[in-house]
Amino acid sequence: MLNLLIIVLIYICLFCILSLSLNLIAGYTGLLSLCHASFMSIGAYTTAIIMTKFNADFLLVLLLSGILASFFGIIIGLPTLRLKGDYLAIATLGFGEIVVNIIINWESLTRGARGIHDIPTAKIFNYRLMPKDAGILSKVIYFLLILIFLVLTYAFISKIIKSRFGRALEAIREDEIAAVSMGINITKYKVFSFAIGAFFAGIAGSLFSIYFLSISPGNFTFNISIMILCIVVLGGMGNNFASILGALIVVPAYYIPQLLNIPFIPPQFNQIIFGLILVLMMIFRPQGLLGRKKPDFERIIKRKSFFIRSR
Amino acid sequence: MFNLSLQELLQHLINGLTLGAIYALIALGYTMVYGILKFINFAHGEILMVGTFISLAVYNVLCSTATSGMMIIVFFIISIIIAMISSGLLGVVIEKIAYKPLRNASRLAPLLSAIGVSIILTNLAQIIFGTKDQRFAYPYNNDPFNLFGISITPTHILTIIVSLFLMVILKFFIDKTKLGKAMRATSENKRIAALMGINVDFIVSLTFAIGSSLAAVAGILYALDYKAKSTMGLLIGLKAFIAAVIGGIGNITGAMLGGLLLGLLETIGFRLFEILVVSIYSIFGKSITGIPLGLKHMVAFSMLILILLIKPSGILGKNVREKV
Amino acid sequence: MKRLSVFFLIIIAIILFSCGEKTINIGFIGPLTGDAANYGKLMTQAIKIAVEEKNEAGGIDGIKIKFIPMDSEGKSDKANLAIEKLASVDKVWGIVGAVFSGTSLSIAPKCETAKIVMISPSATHKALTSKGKFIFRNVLSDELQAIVFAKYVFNEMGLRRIAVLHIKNDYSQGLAEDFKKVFENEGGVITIVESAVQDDNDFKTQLTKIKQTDSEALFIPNYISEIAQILEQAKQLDINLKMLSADGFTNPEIFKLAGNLANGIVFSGPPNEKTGVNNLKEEFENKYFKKWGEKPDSFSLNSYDGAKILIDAVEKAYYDLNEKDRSKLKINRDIIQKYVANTKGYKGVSGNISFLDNGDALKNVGISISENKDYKQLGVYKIENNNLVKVE
Amino acid sequence: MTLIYTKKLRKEFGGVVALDDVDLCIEKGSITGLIGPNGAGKTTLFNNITGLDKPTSGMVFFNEKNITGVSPYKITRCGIARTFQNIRLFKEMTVLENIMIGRHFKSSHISFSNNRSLNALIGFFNIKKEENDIYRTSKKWLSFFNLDNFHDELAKNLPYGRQKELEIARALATDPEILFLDEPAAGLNPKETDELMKLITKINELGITIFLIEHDMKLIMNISQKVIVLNYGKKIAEGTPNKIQNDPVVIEAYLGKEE
Repeated sequence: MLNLLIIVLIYICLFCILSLSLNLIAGYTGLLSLCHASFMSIGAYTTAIIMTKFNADFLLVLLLSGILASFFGIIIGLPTLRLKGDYLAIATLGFGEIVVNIIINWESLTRGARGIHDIPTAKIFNYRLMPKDAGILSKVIYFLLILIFLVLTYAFISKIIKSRFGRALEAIREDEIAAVSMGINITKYKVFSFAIGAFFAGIAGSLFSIYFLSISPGNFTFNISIMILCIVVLGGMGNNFASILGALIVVPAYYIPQLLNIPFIPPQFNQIIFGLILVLMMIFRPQGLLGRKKPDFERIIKRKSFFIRSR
Repeated sequence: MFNLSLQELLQHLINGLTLGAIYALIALGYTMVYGILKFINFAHGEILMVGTFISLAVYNVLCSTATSGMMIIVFFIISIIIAMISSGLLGVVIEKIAYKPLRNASRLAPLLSAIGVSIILTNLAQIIFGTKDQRFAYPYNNDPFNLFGISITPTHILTIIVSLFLMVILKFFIDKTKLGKAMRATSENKRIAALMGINVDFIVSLTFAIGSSLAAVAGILYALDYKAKSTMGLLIGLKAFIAAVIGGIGNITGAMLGGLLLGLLETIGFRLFEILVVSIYSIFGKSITGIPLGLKHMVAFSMLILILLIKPSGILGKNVREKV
Repeated sequence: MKRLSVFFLIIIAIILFSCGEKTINIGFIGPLTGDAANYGKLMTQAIKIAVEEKNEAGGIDGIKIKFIPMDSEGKSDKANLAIEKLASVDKVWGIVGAVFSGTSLSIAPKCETAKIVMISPSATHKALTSKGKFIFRNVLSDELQAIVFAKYVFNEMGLRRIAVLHIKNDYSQGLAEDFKKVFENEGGVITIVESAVQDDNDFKTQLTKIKQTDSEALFIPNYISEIAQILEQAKQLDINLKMLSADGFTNPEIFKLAGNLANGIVFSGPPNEKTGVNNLKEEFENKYFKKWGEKPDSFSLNSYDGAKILIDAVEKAYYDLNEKDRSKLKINRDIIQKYVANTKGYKGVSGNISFLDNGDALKNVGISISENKDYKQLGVYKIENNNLVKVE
Repeated sequence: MTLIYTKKLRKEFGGVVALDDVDLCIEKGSITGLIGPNGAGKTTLFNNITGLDKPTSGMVFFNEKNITGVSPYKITRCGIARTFQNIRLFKEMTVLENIMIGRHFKSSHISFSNNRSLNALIGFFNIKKEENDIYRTSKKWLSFFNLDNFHDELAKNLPYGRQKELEIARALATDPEILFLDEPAAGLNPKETDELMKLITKINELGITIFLIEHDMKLIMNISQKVIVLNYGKKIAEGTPNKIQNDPVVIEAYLGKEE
């Protein structure tokens, strides 16, 4: 039981990193990206390929994965960022498909559709991570590792959001023309936003691949991009805390029906509920559960004392 | 070295035209909705799928009573009509439930809602119709006939004729009738159209109904050759959307052009590209037999990115400047 | 917040409630939703029959066997969660699955450390069984099947020039590559190898290219939905090559999908071996049809046999225990593994099964042809000293 | 001294000539008005000078530097700020944040490179000091416009007149040498217009050159030292308000030819 809980927690953390990074792109900068799973896949494949060939220290590989994903973020960013709204969404979707297609067909590097299944267990300073061990300790250690990265991601993104940089991103989201006449180089900021978002998505992909130790293009489909987007939207766009809340709701909602396995209900039911959530959210609360502004913790603490004592 | 005979080229041309005609029919739905509501009806592909399955169910039930070949053809036409009506209704219902409340929301909201609808429809169809491929038996003898080494089937001809016919009718409807004018006015400016006494809600519903019923026809034509499946809508829907963008979204003629162009690019264009790659390799003294044809899905998406960069308004679209 | 906690309470209650009675649990992991849901459905139905048969016969010492199918959607994240749940909550003694190589490889380490016997009925990836001693596979590996079939095609059918059209997934691609290797070794010519990606259903470009080659036959080692498309489109393009396929073709659904076009195809698959007067495969197929209204594919046959082997092993391990341990159900997992690994010449519905040391199933290969919307076996073959030998 | 001058500035939109070889010059420290009937090309002229549109031909000089076709954000950094005809505030951000955006490119304490956004990233740990500076300067501008009470309000919730002021404040936060105002008095009542007039003079007294489009003749004639008149993309007149008011060409442009 505890095992299960930890795995769900691991998944939640993974999706938190992903949703936080997408939130930077979609929520703060206002660029709807539908290829987040592709950035993740680039990170995951980088890790998988380097680990199988060289078995280097994981932290190094992790960093490299992030950087490569971020490089691809820039590559997609530069040509498509001149597009707006729906067009950008579709262009990023197309980019995602292209990445999957290349992964499937570049067999000498990625082993194509069959995927890479013999990734060695990762080692950090000679400690071996074995999250699939039957014992619970190794899972907890992996969980702590991913939690550390989640905290780092959260800290980094919140920090830059509160700075000049973040304000510039928000200005771009609000009004590009006004932003540019305030002296903001919008193309550069958009590319940076994509690069940072892709970096963390790459990190998440890297963590994904050392957890499962086997990856294939099927792990990074369009559906995953949509799920990440749903998390961001459900919580509330442009709000880091909301992204985490969204992951806390969506990820269990995604996996728990599978775990419950209620026999007489057709399995497609989960997916239908998922779709319903999307539609109903959009109709009744499009700003997400929390909206754009952070919850006013001080007021909440004064009123009821059940919430986290943040700050 | 090139292995490309004229026959093969012409065969690719026929294949491409058939595929393109289907893309064009679906693209019409996207382009009409985008023209009026300025959002991508992501669930369009799923409406197509539902329409196909309805038609298939009706057709199978009716055909079990058929005694002659002529009756089967009549039943086929009946099933098409029923599918058109029901998927038209489905389109309208979806619009009323999932999109209408979002008309003044941010641009992202209806897109996400549409994705939700698409997930719901796919999975509902899986429950109702099963997850397997289902065959749509030809109502006629589909033996190919040979024309100078190119084989053409009756379905090829039917697909092209039906698509062209429907597109011409639609073009006429939009350009010449009063309702068509109202539609164009609504797509120019909803508020002003409403002030001019146009019932915007009705026009939007009508748009969805027409788009969806065209999609049903496209789905049936597609299923004749490629079978019906609950997940058939997504990829073909996306490609049709790309076709609409290529042609110039919001533009009916553009959708037709884009569809045909994309169909040709995916077949004949990709084959020529392959030959190009092979010959470039051979210049450098390397010999490869070809490139994986699975990459042809990249054609559509690369075209999308390319066209959006070169001419975001599409081939026939008008440039719209943002007023400062 | 309140509603959320109520929701979680209900979930916990359901989990607690579901583990009431003492049962012996057997799991399954495979796609029950998504594109490949049909494979999972057919297989679970087969396993359900195996479990019911055992339960009707009184279970194991009166203890009922409980079958717990888990959905993976063919994704490793879900499969991973599923195996954790089966291992820690249901405490299964073994699983049948996973269906695809990717998911199987992903859950294998966990099965190994948790000592859960895993018998995959359909994962053909070479590396799978090397993942540990608890990992078995009750399906012909790509390699074995391709060797037998390529040799058969070359020697018995006398074909020399063959075109290949495969899908980029581990099943189809593996078969195609191994077939090409063996066939070329034998001295044949592979005229062209074309591929398409999963979920693709337009093969006309590939087929048009194939049409231009002077091949004698076309090898299509795919699943039936793609095979049906290929047959249909080949006919439209007026391609009249001899068609060859593999065990993916054994799903009788193909006759619904492709009609008469599915006739005359030579393919390799599980053998239909006669054991005395009884024809196990036919009997099972009839039973399956009566219960579920559709016919099983070869992977379902494998699943049925896999489940049976698993249950037998658990039963033997159970009776190895003393009375006290029996009531506490303290079955030794290593012993279950031992019994499964010792399976030799098991007469199953998918042929005679022996497990090799590495966990691969050693089976004979049946070569069949489709005729009049049915399969007709041409012969059962095996490899001895690198030669094709017909089994009588 | 001339701050901005254009040489044969021309802009065509697919055959339609929006600016027809416009030559103009703006003196440093002056208030210059730009008037003309609707569709005369006033906003287009603004856009072409501030870089939002690229001129078809011709040149723009600012402080003797050629800024023709330079990216708009670079032009802003040179010292040209502007407001818009239909208010373009960052609606979901607070009033204070709006002004802080104006300080965006002004603040950089440590300079690892010329790349400002990179600086913002690397200067991660210096954020606090930098933020304090931005905050203080922004506050100063808030008080200048008497917007102190609103500083935590979302921009979209301000009354219309206040939004106009905020837009000007935001533009001033970039420390411009010249401020382009696109119809600042549109939609304001006479009292508000009077206040605006005082405000513009006050800004001008800070040493900031002002170039404004306006339809309110009273305002323009009262405060500008020079008025430029556009019609059909052509500059038809230029001079002191008095001269313009009596120019028959201008009267004709506004009222039509007397028969």
